[in-house]
Amino acid sequence: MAGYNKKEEHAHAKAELHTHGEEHFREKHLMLDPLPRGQMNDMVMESMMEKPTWRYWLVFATLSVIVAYCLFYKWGVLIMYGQGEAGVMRPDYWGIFLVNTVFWIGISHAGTFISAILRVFRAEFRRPFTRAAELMTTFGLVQAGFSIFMHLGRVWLAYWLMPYANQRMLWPNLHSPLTWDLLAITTYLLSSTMYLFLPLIPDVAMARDRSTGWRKNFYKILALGFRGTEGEWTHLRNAMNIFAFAIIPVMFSVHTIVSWDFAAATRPGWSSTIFGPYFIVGALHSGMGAAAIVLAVIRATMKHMKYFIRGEHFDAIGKLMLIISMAWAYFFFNDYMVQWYGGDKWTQQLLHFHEAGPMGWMWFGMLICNIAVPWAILWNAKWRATPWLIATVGIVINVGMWFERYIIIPVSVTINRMPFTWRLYEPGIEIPMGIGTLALFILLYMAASKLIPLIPVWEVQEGQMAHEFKKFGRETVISVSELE
Amino acid sequence: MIKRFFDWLRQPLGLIAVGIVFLTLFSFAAYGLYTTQQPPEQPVQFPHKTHVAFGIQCLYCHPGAATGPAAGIPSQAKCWGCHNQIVKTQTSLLLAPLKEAVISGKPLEWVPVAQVPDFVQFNHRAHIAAGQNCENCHGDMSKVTIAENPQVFNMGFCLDCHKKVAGDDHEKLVKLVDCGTCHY
Amino acid sequence: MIRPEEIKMSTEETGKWGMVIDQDICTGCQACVAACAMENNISFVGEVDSGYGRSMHWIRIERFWEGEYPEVKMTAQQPMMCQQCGHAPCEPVCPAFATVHSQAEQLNLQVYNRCVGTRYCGNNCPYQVRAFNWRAYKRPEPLSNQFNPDVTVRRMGVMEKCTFCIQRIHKAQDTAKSEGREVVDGEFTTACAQACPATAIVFGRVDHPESLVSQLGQRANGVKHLEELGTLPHVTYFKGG
Amino acid sequence: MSDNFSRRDFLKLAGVGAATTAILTGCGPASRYVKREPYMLMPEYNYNGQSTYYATTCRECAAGCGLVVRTSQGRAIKAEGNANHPLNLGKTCARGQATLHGLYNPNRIRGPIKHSRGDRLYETAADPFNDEFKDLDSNMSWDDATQTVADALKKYKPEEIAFLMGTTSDHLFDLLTDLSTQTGINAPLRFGVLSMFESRATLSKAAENLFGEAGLPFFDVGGAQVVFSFGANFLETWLSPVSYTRGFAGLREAHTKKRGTFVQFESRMSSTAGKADEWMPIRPGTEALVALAIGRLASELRGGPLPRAFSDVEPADAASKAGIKLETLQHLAEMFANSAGALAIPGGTALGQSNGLAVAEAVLALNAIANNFGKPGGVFFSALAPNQKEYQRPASVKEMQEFVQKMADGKFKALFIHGVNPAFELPASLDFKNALKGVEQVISFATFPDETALESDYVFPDHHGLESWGYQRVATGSAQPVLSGLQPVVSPFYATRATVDLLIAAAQLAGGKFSEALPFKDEVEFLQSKIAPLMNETDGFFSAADINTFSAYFQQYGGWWKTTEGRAVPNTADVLNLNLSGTEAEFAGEGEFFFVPFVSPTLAEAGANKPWLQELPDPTTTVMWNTWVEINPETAHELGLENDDVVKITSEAGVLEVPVYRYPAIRPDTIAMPFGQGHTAYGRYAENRGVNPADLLGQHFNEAGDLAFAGMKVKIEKTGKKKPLSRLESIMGVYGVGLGEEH
Repeated sequence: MAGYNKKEEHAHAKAELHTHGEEHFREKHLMLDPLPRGQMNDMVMESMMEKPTWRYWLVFATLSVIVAYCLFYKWGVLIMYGQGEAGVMRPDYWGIFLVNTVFWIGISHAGTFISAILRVFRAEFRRPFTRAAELMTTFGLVQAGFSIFMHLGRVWLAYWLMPYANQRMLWPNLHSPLTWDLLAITTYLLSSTMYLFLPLIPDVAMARDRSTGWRKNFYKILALGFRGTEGEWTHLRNAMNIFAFAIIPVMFSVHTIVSWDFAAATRPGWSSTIFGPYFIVGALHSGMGAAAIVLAVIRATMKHMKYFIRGEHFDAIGKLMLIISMAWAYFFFNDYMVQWYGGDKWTQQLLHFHEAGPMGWMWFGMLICNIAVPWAILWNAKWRATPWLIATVGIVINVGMWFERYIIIPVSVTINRMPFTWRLYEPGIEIPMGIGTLALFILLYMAASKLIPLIPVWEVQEGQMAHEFKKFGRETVISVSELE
Repeated sequence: MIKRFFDWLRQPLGLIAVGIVFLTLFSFAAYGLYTTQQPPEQPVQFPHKTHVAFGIQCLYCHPGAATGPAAGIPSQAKCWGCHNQIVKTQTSLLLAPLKEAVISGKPLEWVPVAQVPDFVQFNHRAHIAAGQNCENCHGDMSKVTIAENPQVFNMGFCLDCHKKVAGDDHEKLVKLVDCGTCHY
Repeated sequence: MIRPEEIKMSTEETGKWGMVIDQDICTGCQACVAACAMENNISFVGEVDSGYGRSMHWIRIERFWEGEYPEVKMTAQQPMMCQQCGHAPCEPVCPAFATVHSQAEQLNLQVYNRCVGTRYCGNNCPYQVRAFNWRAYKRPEPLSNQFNPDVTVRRMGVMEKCTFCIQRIHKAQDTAKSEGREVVDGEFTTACAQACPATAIVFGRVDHPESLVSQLGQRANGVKHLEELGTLPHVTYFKGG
Repeated sequence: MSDNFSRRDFLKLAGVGAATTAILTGCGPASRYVKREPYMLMPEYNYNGQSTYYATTCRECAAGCGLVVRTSQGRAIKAEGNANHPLNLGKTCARGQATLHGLYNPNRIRGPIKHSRGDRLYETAADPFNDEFKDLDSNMSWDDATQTVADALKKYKPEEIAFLMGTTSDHLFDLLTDLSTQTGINAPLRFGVLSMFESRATLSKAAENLFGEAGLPFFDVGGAQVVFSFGANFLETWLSPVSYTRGFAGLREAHTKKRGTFVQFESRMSSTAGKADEWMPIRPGTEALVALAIGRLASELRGGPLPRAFSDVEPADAASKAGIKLETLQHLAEMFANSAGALAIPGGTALGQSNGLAVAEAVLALNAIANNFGKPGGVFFSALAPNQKEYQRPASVKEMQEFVQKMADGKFKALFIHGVNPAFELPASLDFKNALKGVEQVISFATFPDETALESDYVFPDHHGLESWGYQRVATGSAQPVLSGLQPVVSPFYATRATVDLLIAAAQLAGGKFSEALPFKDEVEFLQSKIAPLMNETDGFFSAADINTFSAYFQQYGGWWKTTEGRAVPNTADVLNLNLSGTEAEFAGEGEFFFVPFVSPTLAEAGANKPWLQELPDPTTTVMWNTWVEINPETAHELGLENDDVVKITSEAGVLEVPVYRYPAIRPDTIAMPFGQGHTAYGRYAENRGVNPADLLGQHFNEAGDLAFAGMKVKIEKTGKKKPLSRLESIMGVYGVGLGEEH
């Protein structure tokens, strides 16, 4: 069965074929520009195995230092001297740590979205960068986990949040959104890791056959003895399909539940029924941005990537970004509308505080970054196809989305129903530790880029096999044959 | 390579190596356990069993238990009240510290072994009033010299008993398993 | 054998212990605040932290201004402590059951040793009366001699709040029981009510109609703060004037 | 591998697991066990874990409220009000609650110390929240101390020996009075900053002028219906705050009687004025005029001939001078005239002006219209405490000035200071510290390392109030005469010694007329000799046949008091026929702002070294741990002053730098500052914290010799510095600052 985009691709292609002819078309679309399997495999291997430049090591070292100091040393300080080191107080009991948690979970959503949803809908352009996206999911979740544990006042007792048999007749409180959170995030981390691993198997198998020394052993263990027999492929396909369908609800549930941390609270501006979808869209928004950045970086820094990642992919991501940005705008407006129309005096006060208060600049900055900039740039097909531009937009969007979370958490909790306690939040140790998580994220990514094939070769090959030019009488069309 | 390692493990030498590793770990761990289980140093090797054998009631020396939160350690005056009439006291080495303490007027430094953490508010009176006997928690003192705890006082220990006592009486259970009964 | 989580008592609506506060005679003299701190081993946090909203008062006295000079008026002082809600927003959100409803006393308990410091309760408390141990605040020797042995000394990273002096409640009940009687109204009271020179704070059994606090509660135009949230607070305020 | 993995290996594994967890969870004995020392002799009343309660008296201010202190295992745990005590009926103020932070204060003087003047009594550390502070250890024995005192008594001529002590009239005061009467040394001088701000001398002088006898008037706020208070901050620190607060509750108590109304005339809204139904920010210095004007209008309304007292005031003129409308005066006068129980109270800043006496007279005279003397809700003479012949008021600042002058002139060779900290409390312009140089030997009995102790040669620390024996007279606040008793609730924490004991011992040592003057074994014997006469009193609420039983009761109940009314009714025959001058006050110093120092209700004179009192928010501004200056927002706006801007205040006497609090309820031409901070010693929590407004006070007195502390004008200039004040309130929520709109 053919997905929706086949048809439009078809029509689109016909017109284009007549004007330009096949050649131009080949270099435009990866799927129509096949290379021999062996050569493509070697390209991927090279891109992975190529000796890291001194630049790579420089960046790697700096990041490691940053992680060591900002993340781990500072965390030590935080544990030694307590949450007082951070900027939290009454009424802002929650600070940047939770902002970062939400932010990183958001980032992690793009991966699943790209690889699972697009896979389910058979969007062909996804093929070369599913892996890059999935890596984002896993690494992002790691940062999210770190951030939420930084937030705990007595982190060494965090295991009390886990349901385990004890003689105190005590279990985690299942009424508490935080408990749901914990369960949801762990589920998501597990499933997304699995889902990252499955499509990886054929590639590491490929790598195993093309590498020597410790790498060989490494890939040997990872490949689980995959030899590419018919049976193995069928099993793998089934497994991936099941996971692709199974992980989508998980992904949606996770961020909905995260949103419930706020939606279920009694604070003005928080108890809003639309938070679930609002947060999901927000997550995708930042996630897509991040994906764009990652792709641009990969394309710029790694060998042979110009071949695998082309304008068309940025174009596709750009379209998605635009749509999601619009959706986000809708939900934002909707949320604002309801809050404002509700007429509760504290909420009114809060909305006013958002715009005109000391953090007003951030509120407007959010709108500019999340709506104005994407809409201004992403409407143009040519601009959409320029990697650096899309990457910049991605950065802008991520800044905007971070602002959004910052406004929802520390800025909003400044206003509560007891005016006597209102106070503005001034971050402390959170800033370096937040930077630490970012550094760790990049660090993990850099390491991964040298350890596992960032391009799912087999998927690309599969796609290329499926696409071909067919001649029907005088006219040539692009046909896509079903694989399964 | 990994395979080679496992193969090596399979042959007797390997097994012995594994055994040694396990044993060393185990002995360290065992020693660790052992240290945690040592009773503390006491100034006098106080023989509870002798005193119980004389038919002295717990509440005679620990009267606080009946009237208040803490049972208390008897004042030396109380010890001396009986002991200065006992000839053996003058001679016995065991009692030398007591004698010395009474003469010098320095209190003996006892180390209580039955303890609950500082965040637990325990009240002896209520338990005695509820008809609990000392030995229910502190074990049979007619068998030990220095008091030692038959069991750790952890929350499970308390709750088990509380639930047993409450039985099917709602009102009572509400009181007895309420967090605020012990933690505030 | 019944499981404790099944148990619900009927007194949640009315509550068991309650307070009546007459703002008209409260002079804001801070005696209650000091008494509370002394009774409950509350630590002081120093100039910087107290200025940054980290002071650990379990009870604070709010006052606002009305009008402009010279018609300016100081609004009636409003002592604000934990309202011991019958249906408290802080309770369901704690993932570790560290803040739970005492079915026996109908109070919101804070179990310090169970708290992991997510601070969700403080966030969700509409009255903003929860204090968190942001640091390991020191009481230099020999100040620690003054600690009340009946109250746990809280550690760093733990949430705490007004307990309606539950240690006094327990003590009174214990004494009454040992004498084989019920607790008499006015036999004991909380530290704040005991200290208040104007007797603006009255504490007692709100479920006993003949108790003083219930009698005073009957008076007209008593206010329970943020009732509209359905929190069932157990402290009644009288503006008067 | 699995096939070779035998059961034995598995068991070993399990063992390792178990043992490791054991190590990780349970820690070694050292950390698990604590040592406990039993009593040598268990006191019968003190079973482990049970509390004992002792009745004593609060020494935090001069009022003399009864305390019941809960002790456990020999430690004082909690101070509570003594429910039997007629003065406070089981209530306490914040300072009374915090008295334990005095007892267990980290910076106390631990024993007799000889040191050269100015030397620090403890080594300070940067952060007051650590144990690094090292108190100076005692460097001499108590025997030497006694010898030193004895020598001082013998060496110098009687008139060269002077005693300076706190406001309270207590057993030490009696001892010293006996000593002085019998040996001819100077009579002890009682002074305290509270009595200075209360202008007690003015009150009693006014009473003398009006009623023909001196005394401390008592105002029965509780019984009144309408209360006009001219600057009296009776809900904060004035005379007897706890009992006056109780009275206020009675005034407001609405469900058995009509809710009384309360009007406060004050240029700056104190927390007392904050409770008033109407706050009259009249121009400073015009209180007398306003009072008389109200008197005149009221007596006109009452009809009958116009009393001489009010005849020569012109209401319209008074209103314009005071800066209020005539209608307002009219309406106030109606309120006052038509009420059954009207009451007018003079006090506080109103008396601390050049015309303070006139104000006091005018306001007291107002009561003559209401004719409430000796009636419920009226004016009385405070009950004279038992074994007190007539009212002995503490020294006015005028007398202190003479005293300090004598010191400077070297008239005193030996100066004994107890229970007062003049180096901090007296106006800096008196320059007490310099005057001390004129004294050969200065001996301080301070419990805490305060500024005066710092400037003295010897410090022979007295016990803390909770460790002391004694009694003190309740000056005012109770209906019946009260002699409030002190007893040690804990054994002394340090090697301190009761001053009375020390003096008795020294007197014995000195021999001669001294030992004759104080023929006692120790303090307790002296106390018993003093309270013995009370046994013959008929209407005491307890009595006993022999002195030991009596003093046992005395300790048990926390004092002795009569069951009968002890307040005298002033003779008011010709109050209305006096001619009272409605003069305005003159203000010293040039500058555009009236300067109003007021006593911080939470810190007062001795609270600054108690951490929890520091952390208590001020009732009006909610500021903690610091000093501020209150400026009207309008004025501040004109001067371009924001909150927390540090301003320089210049008076004729001195200069201070202090952060601004934009206070909405103060006259635009007035600024106010709390007294209590600005210590340069006095323990880790007090020193180098805030500033001391006494540095700005010049030497100007009213007719009664009280300091005209509110009678100055000062200049303000911006320094450009900023010092964030830590407040409990939210500037956003309360003042709408930073919300996007100015509320």
